[in-house]
Amino acid sequence: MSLWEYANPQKFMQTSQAVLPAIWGLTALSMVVGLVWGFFLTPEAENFGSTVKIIYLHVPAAMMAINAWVMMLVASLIWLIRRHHVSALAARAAAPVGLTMTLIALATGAIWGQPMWGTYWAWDPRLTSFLILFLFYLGYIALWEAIENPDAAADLTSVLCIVGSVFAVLSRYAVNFWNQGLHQGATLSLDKQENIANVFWLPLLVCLGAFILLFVALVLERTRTEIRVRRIKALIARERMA
Amino acid sequence: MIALFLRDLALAIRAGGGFGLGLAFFLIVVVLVPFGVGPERGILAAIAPGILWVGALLACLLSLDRIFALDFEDGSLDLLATAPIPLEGVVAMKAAAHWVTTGLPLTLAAPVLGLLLHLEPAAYGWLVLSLALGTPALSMIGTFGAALTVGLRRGGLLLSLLVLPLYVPTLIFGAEAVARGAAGQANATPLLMLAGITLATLALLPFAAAAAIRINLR
Amino acid sequence: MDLTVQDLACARGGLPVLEGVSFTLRPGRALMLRGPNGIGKTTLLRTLAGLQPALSGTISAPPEAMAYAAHADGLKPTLSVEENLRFWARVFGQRDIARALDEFNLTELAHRPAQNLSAGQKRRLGLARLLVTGRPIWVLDEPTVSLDAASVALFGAAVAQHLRMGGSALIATHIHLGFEAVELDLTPFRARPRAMDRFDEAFA
Amino acid sequence: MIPDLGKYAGAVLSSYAITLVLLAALIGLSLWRAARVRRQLDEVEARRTRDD
Repeated sequence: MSLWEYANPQKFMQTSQAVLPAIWGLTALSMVVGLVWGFFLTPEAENFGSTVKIIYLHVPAAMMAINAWVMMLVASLIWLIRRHHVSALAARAAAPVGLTMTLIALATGAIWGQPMWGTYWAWDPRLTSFLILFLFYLGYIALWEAIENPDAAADLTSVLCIVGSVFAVLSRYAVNFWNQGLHQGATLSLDKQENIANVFWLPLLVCLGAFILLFVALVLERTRTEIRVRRIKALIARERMA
Repeated sequence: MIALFLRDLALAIRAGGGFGLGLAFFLIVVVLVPFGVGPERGILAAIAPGILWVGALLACLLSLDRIFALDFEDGSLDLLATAPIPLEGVVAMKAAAHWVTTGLPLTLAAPVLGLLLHLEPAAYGWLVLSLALGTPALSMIGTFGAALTVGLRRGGLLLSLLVLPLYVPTLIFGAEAVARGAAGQANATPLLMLAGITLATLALLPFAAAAAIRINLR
Repeated sequence: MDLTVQDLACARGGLPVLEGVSFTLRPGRALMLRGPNGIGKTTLLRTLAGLQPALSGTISAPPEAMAYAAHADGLKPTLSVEENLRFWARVFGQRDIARALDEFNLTELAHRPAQNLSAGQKRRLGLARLLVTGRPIWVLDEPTVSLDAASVALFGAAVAQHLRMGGSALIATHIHLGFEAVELDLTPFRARPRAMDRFDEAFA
Repeated sequence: MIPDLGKYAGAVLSSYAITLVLLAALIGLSLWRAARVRRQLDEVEARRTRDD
């Protein structure tokens, strides 16, 4: 039994239907636990005051904003190489989720920036990079919407996703070069977890898990919808042919 | 392939749109800016590198949708796709013709417009150099965007939305090179990055653009 | 120089329109495609020309042997007749355009910009392009649209001359062009909706 | 019940509000469209089996 069997739409529909309730349940549970723990049960941080509580939204959203694009890139490559329709539709399904995550990261970042940096918006490299990522998501979604032939749309958006990924990385480097930022570096980054106390780290970990689960649940749900849309199109076309 | 390049040049010259429109647009953008920010010499000099680069970029954007649209409508693109020259070469020649008709005149006109914005004397050379290095990348990236949207009815606006984020690195390094040059700082890094972006896009994007055209023609 | 098509199926906008098309086109012969509008003549010709992939089946032809001409002539209005023709000649690696101008009675119009030509004259210029490609197998989609009777005769003579010189032609048209040709009616090859019991066939 | 957020209460509360609203909108839209498309597909499938 190969992993590619799940690329069969029928197999995908069966499997996703079986696992989706469990994933939604886990998502709800971990989201409630993580956010309640983070919001009600953590102390204030020395430098941040109570604003440290924003971290439980800001960091997971920012992480998923990038991961969603990476997932779209992988799905696009799979579509171009192996021509599995489910893969292309999953990439399409993930884009609005990534867009929303980017928006959340930007909004919470701006709100957090006001008390910390004294301004809602700073042309800080990371904020700027997310703004550019936001534009990439908009363009990707707009291209999907604009093309009628579904296979051509899948092909062209995949090409855009791959080229866009290269330019997104390039933009990140360019923006860094352009303005050294205000952003917290090591204190909040994942690989330097010793710098952040366990009281903050554990609920953050739960929230990260919750956002990953939410992403998986949403992408599965939306991919199912996209598959159904394609089947409706195919069935209507057959009606016309008959 | 050279025939194609020459034909595109001839078409641009005879239609009159190619050279004139982009340049006029560039001029208008640069003239409008002082009306917006005020005539103070210091402010204008400070923002001049950025305005000149953004203006050149927008002027470049203006003519992108015509790169393939006319050839698509009159069937030339179908015929070129069945011709013995590779589609990657067609794309590269189209980008080259676009650069000669927009990027090159913009580069040459930029110092004159720099005068209007009180650009620092030290920066004129860097302005021309950075535009000469960077505008080929703008044309090539734009050609890729035009290839993605070639068959679409309302492709113009979408084309801008797709291409502008891709222009970010070129714009940053280009404007930064001029600004550092104006301030008398070392600007070798942004210039090298700019040249690197241009070379990489010229080497790789023709393949992506040709793939996009094949998908759009089928 | 044979063009052989075996069990070809092709699609328009992702939907199968034709299936099981087979024929062989030998040098010196012409094949007329017939069939009602929408049957997929244009789709078949575009598939043969390599502009879109076939769903299944094989097309075997010598490399770079086909010259394709569709409804649109690929002419630039601001270029003269001669410049338009010379451009396509150079793209296909040829030099001589005098014969093409002569055979389609365009010599007198050589210096006129294409935008000042009548519809029929434009069409003749578009077809003259076939001669300067130097390719043996002509794939033509409704070549006689907007041609008057005299121009149709002119075109028929040009195709007949091409066939005599060992070329071949595959033409989708409704009218008789005045030379001997085999006809192929595409109606029996209309794609039938495929069985679609399993979900993964939803994308066909 | 709500912890004392001090002078940053506005920032923290509005962050949570915006995030929850955006997430709810995303989830709501996804589920609504899923239900609508599922209904449409059922309709088309029913039409097909009736015709066969």
